[in-house]
Amino acid sequence: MSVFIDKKTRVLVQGITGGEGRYWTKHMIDLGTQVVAGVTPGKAGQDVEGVTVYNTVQQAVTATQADASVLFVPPRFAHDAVFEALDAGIRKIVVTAEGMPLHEAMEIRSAARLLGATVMGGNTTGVITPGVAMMGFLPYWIDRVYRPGRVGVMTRSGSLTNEATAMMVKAGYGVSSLLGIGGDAIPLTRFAELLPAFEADPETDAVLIIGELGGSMEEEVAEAIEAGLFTKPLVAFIAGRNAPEGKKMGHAGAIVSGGKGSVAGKAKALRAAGALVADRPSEIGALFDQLGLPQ
Amino acid sequence: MSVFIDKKTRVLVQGITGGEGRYWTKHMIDLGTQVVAGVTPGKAGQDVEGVTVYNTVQQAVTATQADASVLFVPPRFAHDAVFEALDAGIRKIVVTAEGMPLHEAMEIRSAARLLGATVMGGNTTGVITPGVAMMGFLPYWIDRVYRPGRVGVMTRSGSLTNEATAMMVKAGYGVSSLLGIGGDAIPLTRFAELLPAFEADPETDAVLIIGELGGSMEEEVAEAIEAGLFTKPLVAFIAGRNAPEGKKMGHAGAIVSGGKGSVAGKAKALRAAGALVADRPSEIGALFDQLGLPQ
Amino acid sequence: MKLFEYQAKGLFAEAGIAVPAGQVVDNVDAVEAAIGEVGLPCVLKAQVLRGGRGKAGLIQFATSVDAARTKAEQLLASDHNVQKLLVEESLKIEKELYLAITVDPLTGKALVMGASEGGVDIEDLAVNAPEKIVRQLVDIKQGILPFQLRNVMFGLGLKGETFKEGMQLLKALFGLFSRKDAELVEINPLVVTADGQLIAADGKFSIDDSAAFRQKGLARTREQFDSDIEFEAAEAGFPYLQFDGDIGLMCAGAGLTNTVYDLIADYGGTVANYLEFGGPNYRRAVEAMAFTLRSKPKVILVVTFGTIARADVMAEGLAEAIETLKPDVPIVTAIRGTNEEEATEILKGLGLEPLNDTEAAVQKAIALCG
Amino acid sequence: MKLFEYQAKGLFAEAGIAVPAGQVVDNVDAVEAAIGEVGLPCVLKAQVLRGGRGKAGLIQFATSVDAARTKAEQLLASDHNVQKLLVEESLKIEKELYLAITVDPLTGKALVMGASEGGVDIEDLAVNAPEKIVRQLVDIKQGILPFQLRNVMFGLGLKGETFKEGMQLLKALFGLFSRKDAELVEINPLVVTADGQLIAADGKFSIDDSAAFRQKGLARTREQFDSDIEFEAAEAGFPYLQFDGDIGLMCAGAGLTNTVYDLIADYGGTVANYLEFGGPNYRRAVEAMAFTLRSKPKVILVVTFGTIARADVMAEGLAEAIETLKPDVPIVTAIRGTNEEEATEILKGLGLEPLNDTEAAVQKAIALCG
Repeated sequence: MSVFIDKKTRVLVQGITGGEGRYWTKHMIDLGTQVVAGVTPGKAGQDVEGVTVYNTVQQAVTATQADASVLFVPPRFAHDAVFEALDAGIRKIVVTAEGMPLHEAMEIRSAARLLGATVMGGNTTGVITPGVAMMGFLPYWIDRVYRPGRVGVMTRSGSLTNEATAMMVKAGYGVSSLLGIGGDAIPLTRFAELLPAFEADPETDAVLIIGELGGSMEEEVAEAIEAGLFTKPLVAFIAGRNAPEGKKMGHAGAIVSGGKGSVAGKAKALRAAGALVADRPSEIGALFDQLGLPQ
Repeated sequence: MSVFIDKKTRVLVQGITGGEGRYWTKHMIDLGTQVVAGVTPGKAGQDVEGVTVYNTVQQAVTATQADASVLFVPPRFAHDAVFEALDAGIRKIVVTAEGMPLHEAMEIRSAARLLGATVMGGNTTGVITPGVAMMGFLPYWIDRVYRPGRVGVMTRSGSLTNEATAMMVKAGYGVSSLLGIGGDAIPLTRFAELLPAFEADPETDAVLIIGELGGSMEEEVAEAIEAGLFTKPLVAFIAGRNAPEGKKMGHAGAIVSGGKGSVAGKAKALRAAGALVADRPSEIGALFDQLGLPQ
Repeated sequence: MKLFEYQAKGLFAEAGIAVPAGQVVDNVDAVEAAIGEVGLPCVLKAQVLRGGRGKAGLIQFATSVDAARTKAEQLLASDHNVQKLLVEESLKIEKELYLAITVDPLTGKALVMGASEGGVDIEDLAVNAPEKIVRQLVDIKQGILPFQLRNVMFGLGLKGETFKEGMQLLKALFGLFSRKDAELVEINPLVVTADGQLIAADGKFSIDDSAAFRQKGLARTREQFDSDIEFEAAEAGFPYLQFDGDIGLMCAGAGLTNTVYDLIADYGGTVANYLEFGGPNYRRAVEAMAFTLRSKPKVILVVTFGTIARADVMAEGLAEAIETLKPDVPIVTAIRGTNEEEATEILKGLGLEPLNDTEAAVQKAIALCG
Repeated sequence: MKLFEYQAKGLFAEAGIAVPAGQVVDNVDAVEAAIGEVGLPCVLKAQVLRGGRGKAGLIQFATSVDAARTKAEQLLASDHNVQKLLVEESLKIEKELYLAITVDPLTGKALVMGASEGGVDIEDLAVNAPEKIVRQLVDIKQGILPFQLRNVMFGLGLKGETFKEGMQLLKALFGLFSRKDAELVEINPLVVTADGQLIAADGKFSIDDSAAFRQKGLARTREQFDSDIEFEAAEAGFPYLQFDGDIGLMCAGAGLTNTVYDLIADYGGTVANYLEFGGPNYRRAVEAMAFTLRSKPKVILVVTFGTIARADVMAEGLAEAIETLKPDVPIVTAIRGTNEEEATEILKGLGLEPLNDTEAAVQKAIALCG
């Protein structure tokens, strides 16, 4: 069992004929992901890395029974592409685009909730079950960054994720499944909503959350633990302890404003709920050791 | 047990201070319906038949835990009133207004489906479980028209419903629960969607459908029977056998156009599925006799 | 409310959808000037609301001014109630498509339908070759999204510039559908010209009557009705249909009305007119009976089984109507519902013999027609 | 992008929301003419984007032209980067309300918030008396419905004509929120005047940067930035912040950047600037380094752990930047990710000592600052 994606997931790539789409389709396939179709309007009949391209998601789904989609489309077209996937019945979607307009993200979040769909992103590096399958662009082939293991990871970051998983590998731990929810101001799926999947996953012994200043997602995780909805050990690293108020370093979600979303508040809530919080990435491994987790 | 409404249902009346709202609130209460609140914007604090009036549905629900709402508001305001009820968490709504704009009905139907709400109408005379409770304006106190019994009724009509139930009473049968889905072109709930409730209701032995020309709701019922989703005996009367094509006698739903929605087609589908179809209201009683139904 | 072709095309043009060059004329003398605008050969299209105009001879081609005048004269004089003609340029047709937007009662969404075989009857196509119809549901609140436009245009088999033009056209058409509270907008055929342009060669447009209050730009006119009386009744707020039989029908509710109509037919009677006496009209008996009498019935049959409508109020109204209008035809009633006992007394006081059984009332009315 | 008060009020006025009579001035001599328009007493409001202007002395009242000139002079000369003043009429205030629309990330809906105690800090109210805040979620696709307007207006305790005016105002404000891709619109205080009028006495308006492509009417201007370099970097597409420390930071990704910033602080270093070197900017090393050098850093620290960004491309870019710009400060790198071995070789070829540990890189950079 794995979380979100496994060998049976029939993956569609929207925007497959673009540079990034091509490049990462190859890597997804190399890992063993079952990429069954691609979509680029007007490019039907082309072939990318052995994958057939269709004009519309509807056609791709009809032809291939694709049941998950990863989007390599520019942010302005992400809204349309997500609704195209939803309309065709796809309920697992990964949005890599950074900088989708906020109101469009709202529409997606609202629609996905009503439809029971899980949309990861925007601005996510994707999801991966190392050794099994990937939707996105994580450099899984770099041994010192990714290796299969028993720690589930949820993250708001891209490069920091690699930093943190590299620290895990260094300390002897690997990843069961990693879900990037992305760095946008309105993540289309929130940390707490993913906890049940990790709770149910027999291949996950503990979860690492890579959080950031801003928003309230880390606090929601603390609430879920307090409510008994998640019972496995949880370790967190949250970036931005010293970030100046009102200054945005990087993407939209990572900002403290109106006194809300500070790392201190998040760490306090998580610790109160029984989670372990690392002050820097290099401490993550030691915290897993402290849990007595099998490596 | 009853269908849609029972003694425990906490009924709100939107538009309670209007003439019809007042008049039928009294009748609903007289039957034993638990009317807990009324809403008319700007009339908070008034009292109608002993029922407190609130400015907003939100306030009414907070104060009284109302969980169902019947609307006595004009058709132009029905859309707003339905969304107000949905927004306040109410999931059972009866819309009596005739002539709600079609596009607004579409919005309601679409939203109700996503929310799992049941909205009856527009243009319905309401729902009743004789002897128990009512939301709407059925003249239940006329003995020869309504009496409690074991036949569930679903209807698209108002006055024809009374005609048909009077025929049932004449033949010795009574009503378990009656659900008026209304005569609009886009009924907010469709016949087939209500079959499971009647199937599950131990107080319902058989169902009478009072249909009309136009639309495809009777055909959907036939499909549900064929699919084994409804197994109790079913009798139907469908008005409009001789109606000229393209002519609208009465409300928007009752028209045959493009060769679709003819009574002949509906009757044929229902008979093929094993239902009994009356050619006129006076035959309804005999068909129940034929079923050997207890009176 | 159904719009005439020329009105539909007027809305299309405003929304940026290409339509053939055309002029509306209501007399033969205006035809020549119209041809001056649209050129020859031209098409003369009778502006009537019925379908199947081609087969009924209501669309004519002309290659000369004289021929056009003659044909226009014939069309205007036909027995199809033709008040106006649309004189249009003749198009160079490469291909005909079908495009329409309507409502899907099942999902509560707008339904876009397209077919690459236009000019045909879409209902026939739906039965005989449903796979040739592209369907796309659209959330009315959200409006049509680019992928939905693409789905339809790929389904129609368009390419290149025509594809892009098609996307714009459908977007504009959906905007119209939405803004105008349409029940149906249909372009059939949607013509692809030899140079790849898309032109709406015909147009159907039906506006939701229940939204008329916010669509004031599109007023009801006499032309939309087959008779003066139907137009006047509609203006007065009475749903009314004119037939050519014996029994004037004042009925409450679609279900009961259709049932009574069925029973009259079953028992060998005929209907002079139908007037909706229910809903808000139950308090307007005098006006209702006045309209009914204009259909020259041999008998008036009043059948109600009141819901909101109260039986006593209806009976009082009939008393006033009889007093005011002094109808010279017999009146048969079956008025039931709230306060029906009082109603019975009132009607008996008028010298009527009120019934409370629908079939008995129908049979009596037929008998009275002799 | 945050708008200045005068810009927000310009949008309010266009949408039919009443604002005080006011004029924008950028020099003392224009004050007298402005007072001619708005009358005396008047209010002088420094147009800056920071909050708490009242406490900071950036809002001043004047009862004479002379006093106004003096205060205007002081405001324009203050160290708050004040480029413009808004000179406004003084309102007759009966009551102050709070009204705002923002986004609710949890539901994906717009969130309308109101409070009958305006002029206060809504965050304080949310903590200390949350029951005083009316909240109404609104579906962004559907727009705000009448009942939602009523819910808010009843919550604000309005009555009669002021209630109706409030409904119109909120409807207009929601329209703006929606059309302008706003992150936040806020009227605080929303003044109820002695005669029951509603006037937006202050306005905050923040537009989603990601939607700037379709909000071209609201161009970014120099005034919105604290420094020339931040403005120019933004124009060039580089997220950039100016600090006053030692280390020039070229980093990829918010998470990693904030981590590096934390580590620098933990180890006792300071930051000269932050420049986002990730996303599409990873191929623009020359420009990136040029901006970074303008912050006068003692050392440049480059930390990336590439996702889309490829390490070798970044390293090649740095090589070009060093060649082009010939920076006179040391460069510390921790460039990891796809093709990191090639990157390491390239950097070594430049005479650098590439690291692959973030903490080690931070410590080295701090050490080099001396």
